[in-house]
Amino acid sequence: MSTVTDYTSDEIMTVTAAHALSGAMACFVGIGLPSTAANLARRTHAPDLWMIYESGTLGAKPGTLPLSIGDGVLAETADTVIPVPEVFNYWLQPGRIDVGFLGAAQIDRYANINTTVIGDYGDPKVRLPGAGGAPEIAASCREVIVIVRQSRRTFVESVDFVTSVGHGKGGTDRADLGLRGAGPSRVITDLGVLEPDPVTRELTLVQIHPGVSVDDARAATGWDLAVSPDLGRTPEPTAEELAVLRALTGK
Amino acid sequence: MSTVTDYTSDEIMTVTAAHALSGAMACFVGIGLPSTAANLARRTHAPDLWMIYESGTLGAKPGTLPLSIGDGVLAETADTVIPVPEVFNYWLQPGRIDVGFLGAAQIDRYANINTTVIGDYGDPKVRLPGAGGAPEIAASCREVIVIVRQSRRTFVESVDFVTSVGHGKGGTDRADLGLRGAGPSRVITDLGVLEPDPVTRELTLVQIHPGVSVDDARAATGWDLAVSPDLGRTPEPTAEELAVLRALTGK
Amino acid sequence: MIVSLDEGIRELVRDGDTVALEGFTHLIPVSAGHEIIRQGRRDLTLVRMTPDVVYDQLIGAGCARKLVFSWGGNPGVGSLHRFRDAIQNGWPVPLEIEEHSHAGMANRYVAGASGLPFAVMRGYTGTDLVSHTPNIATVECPFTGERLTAVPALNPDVTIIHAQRADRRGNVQMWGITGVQKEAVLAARRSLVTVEEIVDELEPLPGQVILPSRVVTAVAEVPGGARPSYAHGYYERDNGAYQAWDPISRDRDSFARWLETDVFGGAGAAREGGR
Amino acid sequence: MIVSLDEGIRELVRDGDTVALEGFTHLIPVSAGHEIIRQGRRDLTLVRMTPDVVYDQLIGAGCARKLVFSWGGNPGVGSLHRFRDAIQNGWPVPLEIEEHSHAGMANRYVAGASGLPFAVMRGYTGTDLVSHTPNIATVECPFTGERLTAVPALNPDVTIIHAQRADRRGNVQMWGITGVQKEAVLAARRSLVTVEEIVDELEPLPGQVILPSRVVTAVAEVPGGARPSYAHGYYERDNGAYQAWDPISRDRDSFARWLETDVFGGAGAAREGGR
Repeated sequence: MSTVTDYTSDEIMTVTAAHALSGAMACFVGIGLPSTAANLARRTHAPDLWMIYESGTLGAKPGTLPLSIGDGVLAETADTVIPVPEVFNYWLQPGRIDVGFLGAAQIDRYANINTTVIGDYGDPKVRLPGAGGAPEIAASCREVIVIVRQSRRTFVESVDFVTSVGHGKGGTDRADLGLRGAGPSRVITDLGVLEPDPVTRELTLVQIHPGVSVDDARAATGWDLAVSPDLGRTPEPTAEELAVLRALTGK
Repeated sequence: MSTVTDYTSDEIMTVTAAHALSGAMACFVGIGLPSTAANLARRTHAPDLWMIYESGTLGAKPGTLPLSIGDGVLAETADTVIPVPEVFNYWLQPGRIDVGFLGAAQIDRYANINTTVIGDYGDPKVRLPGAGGAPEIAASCREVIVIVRQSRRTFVESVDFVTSVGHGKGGTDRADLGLRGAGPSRVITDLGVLEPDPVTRELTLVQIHPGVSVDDARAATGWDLAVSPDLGRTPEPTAEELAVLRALTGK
Repeated sequence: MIVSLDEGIRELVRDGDTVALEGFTHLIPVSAGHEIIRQGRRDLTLVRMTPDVVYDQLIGAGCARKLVFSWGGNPGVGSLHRFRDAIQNGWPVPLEIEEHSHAGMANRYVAGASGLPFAVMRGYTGTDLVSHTPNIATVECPFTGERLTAVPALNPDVTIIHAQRADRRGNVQMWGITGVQKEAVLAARRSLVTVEEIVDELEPLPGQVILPSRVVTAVAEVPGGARPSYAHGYYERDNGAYQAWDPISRDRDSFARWLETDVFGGAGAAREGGR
Repeated sequence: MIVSLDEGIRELVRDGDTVALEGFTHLIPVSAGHEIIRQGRRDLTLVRMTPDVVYDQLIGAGCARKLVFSWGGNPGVGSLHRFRDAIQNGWPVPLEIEEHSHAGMANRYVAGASGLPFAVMRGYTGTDLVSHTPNIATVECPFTGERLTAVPALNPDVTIIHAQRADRRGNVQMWGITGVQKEAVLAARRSLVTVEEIVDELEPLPGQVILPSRVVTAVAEVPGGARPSYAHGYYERDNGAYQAWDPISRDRDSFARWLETDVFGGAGAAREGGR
């Protein structure tokens, strides 16, 4: 496999996220970067990936990248289409989903996620779309992968609103709350990959993308970023991966 | 319409029960006498009767009398077939059903019904099929009609097991329990028709079939049977009703 | 049973009502929403899991006093600017919000459809929704002692949906992604269904959901009534219209012009079967 | 994934298990029940809303220690005599029973399928089931204070159903009356589905229910596996067989002869894909 160096930071983020998926995992997919990454994985190394969209399409195999979670192509290619209450009650809640893919407007050092509001809830600076399926995806999937561009606006010391619980206040907080999934296992950004510390659950930089320095990552993080002593380097995307990705996104 | 006098006591019971149904009522139908009566009504004076069987067939229009609540002909002729949980949760429980039709192995003076066991529960004399859908049909339909052959074995002072609540211990007992449907409004037997007293809710003989005496009804009742001062007489079945009924039952 | 769209809205939607126009990307009852604007309804409590462009329009037109929802946005495009203007600036009227998760909203409809006062679920735990949304509670399992989340039933005064077909008796047929529409109709006191076409017989189809006429208050034939969303088997989603909404809705004046031409203008109303 | 019937039962059903063989008049997994008898399973807790002839046979053969149910009978014919003999006389082994209503059982499966420990419903109130069945409780609505009924989740160790078709990857398709089978499979730790045929592609059909292979542990091709019940699109119900069961089952000796010839006899086993 030949690698290339001519790609955007969004592209390596998406390819890295796709690598997190494998085999016949059941993957709860949101629109945007998560959907792109999951569809890329299904078209490259994980053809049996089983994608579920919250509109009720189980095992969707879209030929083109859907623009919304309710595109007709999802229904046409799905193993079955179920009512929305069953998505949450029969599939997500009992822990049948291996991986949940989430985005974030803000994320903190324990991977708690805000997609609700910037500023004060009653008098917001920016009103965001809100929770959608995220709180229960974060709670009930066996693990959660967050895909988000890294910046000080996004990676904040404390999120303005906890829409979806990551690791709470760290340590055993998540389990103490009674949440059954393991929570965010990876945060994949345009700069690198962060994973929670096994004990404290604080997000730790474990991998950086080619051409990115630890200082770049620190500069884009609103708290004193922990860095793994075994910091890895993300492999370059292959030409095939980039070709498939660009065919998907039309870029 | 010509009337005939050559019919069985089961036939006049069934025709009388059919008369209790009208218009586009939604009717929750059990197999046996209730199903026969409902199908007779739909074929005679109530063509818009909307029958729901607990197997999930809504608006079934069977061409022949089904032998079970899950016959294929019910699914083939229904407006739609829904999962069994939806029958109880989306249709019965919210009070969407006008009339529930129930049978009984024992019934008492307040129309409480036993279909569970004769004798002691732990050491039964006769083990009966049990509750099925009856407890919630009795609780949640707007009204309930009971069809049962009248005898001292069946019409007992006190049922051995309350499978389905009629009017409890009488008076306002049913409402006090929080049950939302009005409960049994009529008990139709092979001898006549009983209705609960408006205040005490004690079953009162209000109508007797042709050729039946009040003493016959009293002799077939295990308690001191109240009789209405305005006792009516059931009209003879018409020749058409009997013809349709016999075509249905094949008798 | 079979009515015109303007008659249906006039008879079924009243000022101050709680109204759910449901749809999940697919089959969104857009024309019905525009008719509500044309008829000038006020003080509505609007309910929907995924309020999108048509809710932005209803809010911008001043129909709503409150929004109950779980995700508000222009799918694939971005934010709802009329919605933002209402909650950030109270324009044109202040908008109260009550915010849930999708799982919570879906379960609230299920409880409403089931004649229960509440639903039990696993959800919301540890989130800030709990402290900002009053009607999230806990309930203890009487068998295991485990604590779970409870949400109250949703029972709209009227639910409005769009479906592909109805027959003349008012039985409704929809297929493709059917979202939470069945539950939203079953939970409502009244319901209005706009359809692509009214037919003599509903031909059974894979994946169909049938709403028997006895749970449907009225049906109106409104071909294209889900545009710019899509109707599986009839027409595709007009993604350009969703993108075009963004600049229109960013500015109060351009929004006012859009209202005047596309909703109140004769062509829009005629196209949508409104007055 | 794709197994023979005897392999499926051997691998998935263990002595002492809680086993649900579900079906609602239609698609009853009779051959699977007979294979359980042939393999001599003991101490099973059998679960089903409507135990009928095949449960009478399992009980008469001594496989069951307990029955959890809501209506037990031979539909359209009468009582289950082996069931009666077991609970009235403890023959061949004592049978404990736990008795519910249909609404209660359906909700117990729904809770099990949903990963919840209990379900809320309106039911049982005022009946003697409450005092004879230990796991019926009340729960208070945290919003209205209303008292409702709670029933615990049902999570069988294994659920067995019969369906019309599966594809080679183990996706299952059934249609017609599908009862509570989806919920019973989703609620179970393991599941076995016998099917009329295994096909390359599942052609979509109106009214179909699809169980994705990831919730199905094993599929066995057993044509006629629901006889004497029926398989919509394949064969009709054999009403005569239900009537014939009544005299066979009234008498212990005639039942024993039936077991010997129809279940253990080579012809029966061969016909049903058992050993």
